[in-house]
Amino acid sequence: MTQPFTSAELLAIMGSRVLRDDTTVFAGVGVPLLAAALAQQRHAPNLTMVIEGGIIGPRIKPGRLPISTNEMRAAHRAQMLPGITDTFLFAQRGFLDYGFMGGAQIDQYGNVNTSVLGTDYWKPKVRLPGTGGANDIASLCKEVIILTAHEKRRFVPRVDFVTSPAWLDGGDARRRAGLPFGGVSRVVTTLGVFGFDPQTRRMRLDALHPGVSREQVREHTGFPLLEAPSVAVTEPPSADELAMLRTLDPERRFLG
Amino acid sequence: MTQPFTSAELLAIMGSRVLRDDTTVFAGVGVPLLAAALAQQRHAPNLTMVIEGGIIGPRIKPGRLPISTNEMRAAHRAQMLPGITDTFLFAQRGFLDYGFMGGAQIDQYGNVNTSVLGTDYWKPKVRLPGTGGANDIASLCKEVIILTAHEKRRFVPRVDFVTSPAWLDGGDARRRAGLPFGGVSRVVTTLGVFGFDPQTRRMRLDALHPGVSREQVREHTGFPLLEAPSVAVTEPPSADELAMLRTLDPERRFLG
Amino acid sequence: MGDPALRGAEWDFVGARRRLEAKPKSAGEKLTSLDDAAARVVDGDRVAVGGCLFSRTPLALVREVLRARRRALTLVRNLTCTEGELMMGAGAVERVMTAWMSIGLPWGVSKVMRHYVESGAVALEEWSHLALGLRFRAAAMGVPFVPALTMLGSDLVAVGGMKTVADPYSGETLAAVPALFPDVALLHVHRADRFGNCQIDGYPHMDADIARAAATVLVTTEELMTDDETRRHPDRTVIPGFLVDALVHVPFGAFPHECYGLYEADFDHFGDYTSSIDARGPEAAVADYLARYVYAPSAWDDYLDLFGGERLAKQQNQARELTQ
Amino acid sequence: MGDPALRGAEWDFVGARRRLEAKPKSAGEKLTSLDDAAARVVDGDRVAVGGCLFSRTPLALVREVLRARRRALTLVRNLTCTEGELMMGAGAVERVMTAWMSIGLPWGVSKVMRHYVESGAVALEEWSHLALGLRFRAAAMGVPFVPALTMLGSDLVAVGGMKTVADPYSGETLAAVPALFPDVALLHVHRADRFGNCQIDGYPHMDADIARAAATVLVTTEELMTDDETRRHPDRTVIPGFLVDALVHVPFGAFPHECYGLYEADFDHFGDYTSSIDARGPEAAVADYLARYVYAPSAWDDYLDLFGGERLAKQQNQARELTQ
Repeated sequence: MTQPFTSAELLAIMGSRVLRDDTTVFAGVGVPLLAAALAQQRHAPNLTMVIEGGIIGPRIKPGRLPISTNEMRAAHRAQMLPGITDTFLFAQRGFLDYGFMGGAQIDQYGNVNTSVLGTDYWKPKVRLPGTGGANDIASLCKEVIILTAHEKRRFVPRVDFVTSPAWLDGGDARRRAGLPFGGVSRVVTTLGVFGFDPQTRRMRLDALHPGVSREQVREHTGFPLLEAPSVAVTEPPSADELAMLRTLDPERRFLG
Repeated sequence: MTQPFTSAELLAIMGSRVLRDDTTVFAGVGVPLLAAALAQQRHAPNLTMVIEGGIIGPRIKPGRLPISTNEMRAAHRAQMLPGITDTFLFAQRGFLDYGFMGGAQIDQYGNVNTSVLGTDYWKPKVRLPGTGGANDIASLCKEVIILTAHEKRRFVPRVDFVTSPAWLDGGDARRRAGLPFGGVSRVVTTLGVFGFDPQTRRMRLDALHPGVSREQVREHTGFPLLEAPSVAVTEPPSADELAMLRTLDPERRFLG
Repeated sequence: MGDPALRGAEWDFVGARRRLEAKPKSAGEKLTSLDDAAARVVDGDRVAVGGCLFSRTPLALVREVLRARRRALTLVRNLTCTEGELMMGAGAVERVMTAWMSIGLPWGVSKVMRHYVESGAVALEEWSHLALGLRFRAAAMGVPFVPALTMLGSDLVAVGGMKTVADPYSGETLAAVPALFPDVALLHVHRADRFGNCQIDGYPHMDADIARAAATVLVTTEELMTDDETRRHPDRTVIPGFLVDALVHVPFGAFPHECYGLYEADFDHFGDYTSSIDARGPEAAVADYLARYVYAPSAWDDYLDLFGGERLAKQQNQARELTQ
Repeated sequence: MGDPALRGAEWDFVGARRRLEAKPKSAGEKLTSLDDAAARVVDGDRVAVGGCLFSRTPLALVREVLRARRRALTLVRNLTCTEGELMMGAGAVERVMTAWMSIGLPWGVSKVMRHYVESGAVALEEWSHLALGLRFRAAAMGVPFVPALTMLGSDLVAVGGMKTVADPYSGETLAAVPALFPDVALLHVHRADRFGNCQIDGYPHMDADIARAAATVLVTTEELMTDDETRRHPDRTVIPGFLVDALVHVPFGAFPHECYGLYEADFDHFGDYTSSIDARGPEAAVADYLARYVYAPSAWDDYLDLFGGERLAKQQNQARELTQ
């Protein structure tokens, strides 16, 4: 891609557009937090950011972006600090409209792995840091949006380990597993925007970013993708969006 | 009785003697609170009073004794105000050594009724105020002490309604009902001190207050009482105990 | 007792969550008037009232609900005091869920409660203090029940229809305290900003759980704080703005009940009220009280004028003395 | 995985309660020294560590446990950071129960964690953030489990052996998150009085639940407050003195991790540490770090001297700037 923006900028802007006003969003540090902050500044002034470290309504300080969800930078000018467990319980009760996620592996049903690579959990080839709050966000938010670089090694037919459940084996598997709420609604990648077929819950190409072809997407995806009846093309990041986003991370700590 | 003290003073002093140092006690307003405060001043300086309104470690202000468990007088100079539910959860976890109780009816297994007189709960002859925290104290404290005036209408064979469970139908009924902890250990009345037979869990006369006869006790008790192998006589309230107690309630709001 | 379908709604965690999902959760303005706030209470609602006994009772909101002549309400409150008596006397409630109801030791067993409950006009459903607290907490957590070790073995189990659950690990039987999702929560707090972020001093009672449990949350506040004040003390916030539907600035909003640190309850007023009940009987005395304190004064300030500034100042001084 | 009897002890609410019942719950003096406090940790203990990631970690206590050469510990912490790496490198832990382990985004996946876990030297048992939080909360409530809607359907269920439970009201299947009763809790707080009443500023993390869940509670505090200060702000107290076994006054007791409002985490120190790991490998680098920061300086002040007053002051200024 030759547009004058980075992959991280693209993801942050596409992510921000999903967020409606008068809602709440679970935002992890990095790109998700920037997406939420951008939405708040642009079109969703009454959006509340919630950070899993136990932080509600912070005002992120440009140039002092947080590194973790449990630190003073994340809590800057917050409205409430309810503690970690209670923060997730807000989500379980139904107060969290959106959650953002990423992951080392994502499969065709939107399940995410951030735990282990390899087939034996107790003898992993690669031990990853683990779920943190991702499993809870995937289980409890009304709607989950995955933001990720689009790479073949990441988009696998079946994740080695389901850390964060989306649609599990598809169909009504999620409901049957005891998860009556939520689910991954959208996967926003560096190549396009994806949804899930309402019946099979298999991943479906909904829109391509400008200049990206279906072939490119297939080439970078490790499983067969469905396609929406009419695949749209996303509106590229506007100059306005880019300018606002860049003031949030002037040191480009997360914008690449 | 001709001793120079009131029934309330007797109960408060007998109650205070039960409390050991380095323990915690759930103290309701009135006589129980006075018993706890007296113990703290006399022999248990490291006793912590807990009040069900969500109050830990208050310093009761003489002359401004609380009327309810949920008011500023009860919270005076408290060390912590954890909220009602969390306060009872301390008891459920096992942090509360003692609980004091009273009641409109007490039966031979120590069960207490503070809900309704009459046999139909939904059409009561007399509707009483209800359990408040009494049921929880009876269910959750390590040891429960009943403080009460000794009257025949109060000491009934079977309470009309089990608001607060002690030994239920006796034997291991309490354990079988799902209450593995606690139970009423002592009933301190205006006539004597009572325990429970370890097998049958029926009420047993352990000690008489000075000048009280077995006959007097039987006459004021609506069910047959067991007797300890040797029935003791309690030490009467000392001048010292009375003096200390009276400074706590100079207006004699609860001391009668 | 009662309609089982209606009871099921108390612990229907899926339905309760869908209600929240369908609702905006705005970080925006929440300030409004008392009548606009109270208009969100409708006949038949399960109404949870914050505070406890005569502490931090949202009396301005209760009064407004009574002025709107609501009917067939279910009142849920752990320790129920004069607000419950007024709701009974006004014919607003058909059911009260509580652990205890009266005013306090010096005023004896509530004659108003006895009158309406013993006559069958109002059903009093009794739960233990902890169990009712856990009912709010289970709802706040978004689950249909929490296990507990209380109420078991007692006759209270049958009253409310509480079930048991086997611990899947040890096999032990525990109480399964069912969630209670109120339709509306009425709360009174010390400080809130215009976006509905609320802070409480002193004992927190169960207000935070009730706010999370309810479908609609109405709040009155003693003090209106700025956004900056909220953000300077975020660790004091106990209710986040996004779940508050309406906020009204009402100083003395719990009077003649107390507000920790700000004013003590007016025990003399309670005494006059119960003397009138003793003299005239529950129905007539409460009707008279409602006429004078609820229906006649249209604004809250008019209501406070019935007590007079001197009395309010005295109660403020006593609160300061007790908490400093 | 592991001894089922040992696992059963995690959620044995009856045994956990009996331990508390057998213990004095004193309102008296709790002040002692770091080594006296840490002596209450014994080999094989399940140790819950307060704070979260690099926030309010009780590093002075962790250091003292390592200096006492404890072995076969199970470390429980929601987000595990450098303290977990040091415990692994020192051979103190055989099992870590956590939701996430590394330092933070800029320092990548923990090489120390990978080394010890991939080699099988340490078992890493993963629970979701909320599930682990609820494990502490269930224990704090004195029950063997709490129902929840999280972790279901994921492969995490099998890792920790979590079971499900049927809601006795609706029949729905929920996660039955098992209680976790630690043998010891290590906590660091902002203020405590000598009787062990503790107050925390900023985010509370899970310390209050952990304190209620554990059989033994060891606390370090930045500031020692008077009894009068506690009683002037009782609504700030989050841990009551009667459950605290030992209290030590340790300013900067979480450094180089952060303490809300008082000092920011020392990111440069983290960078130097991970550079050393990159250069020398996990075992050698951590051994060297332990020698310099844990085993050599006997007193906490000697440890702080390794950082120097200027660096401490800088971190203090940054914290002030971020929280005011």
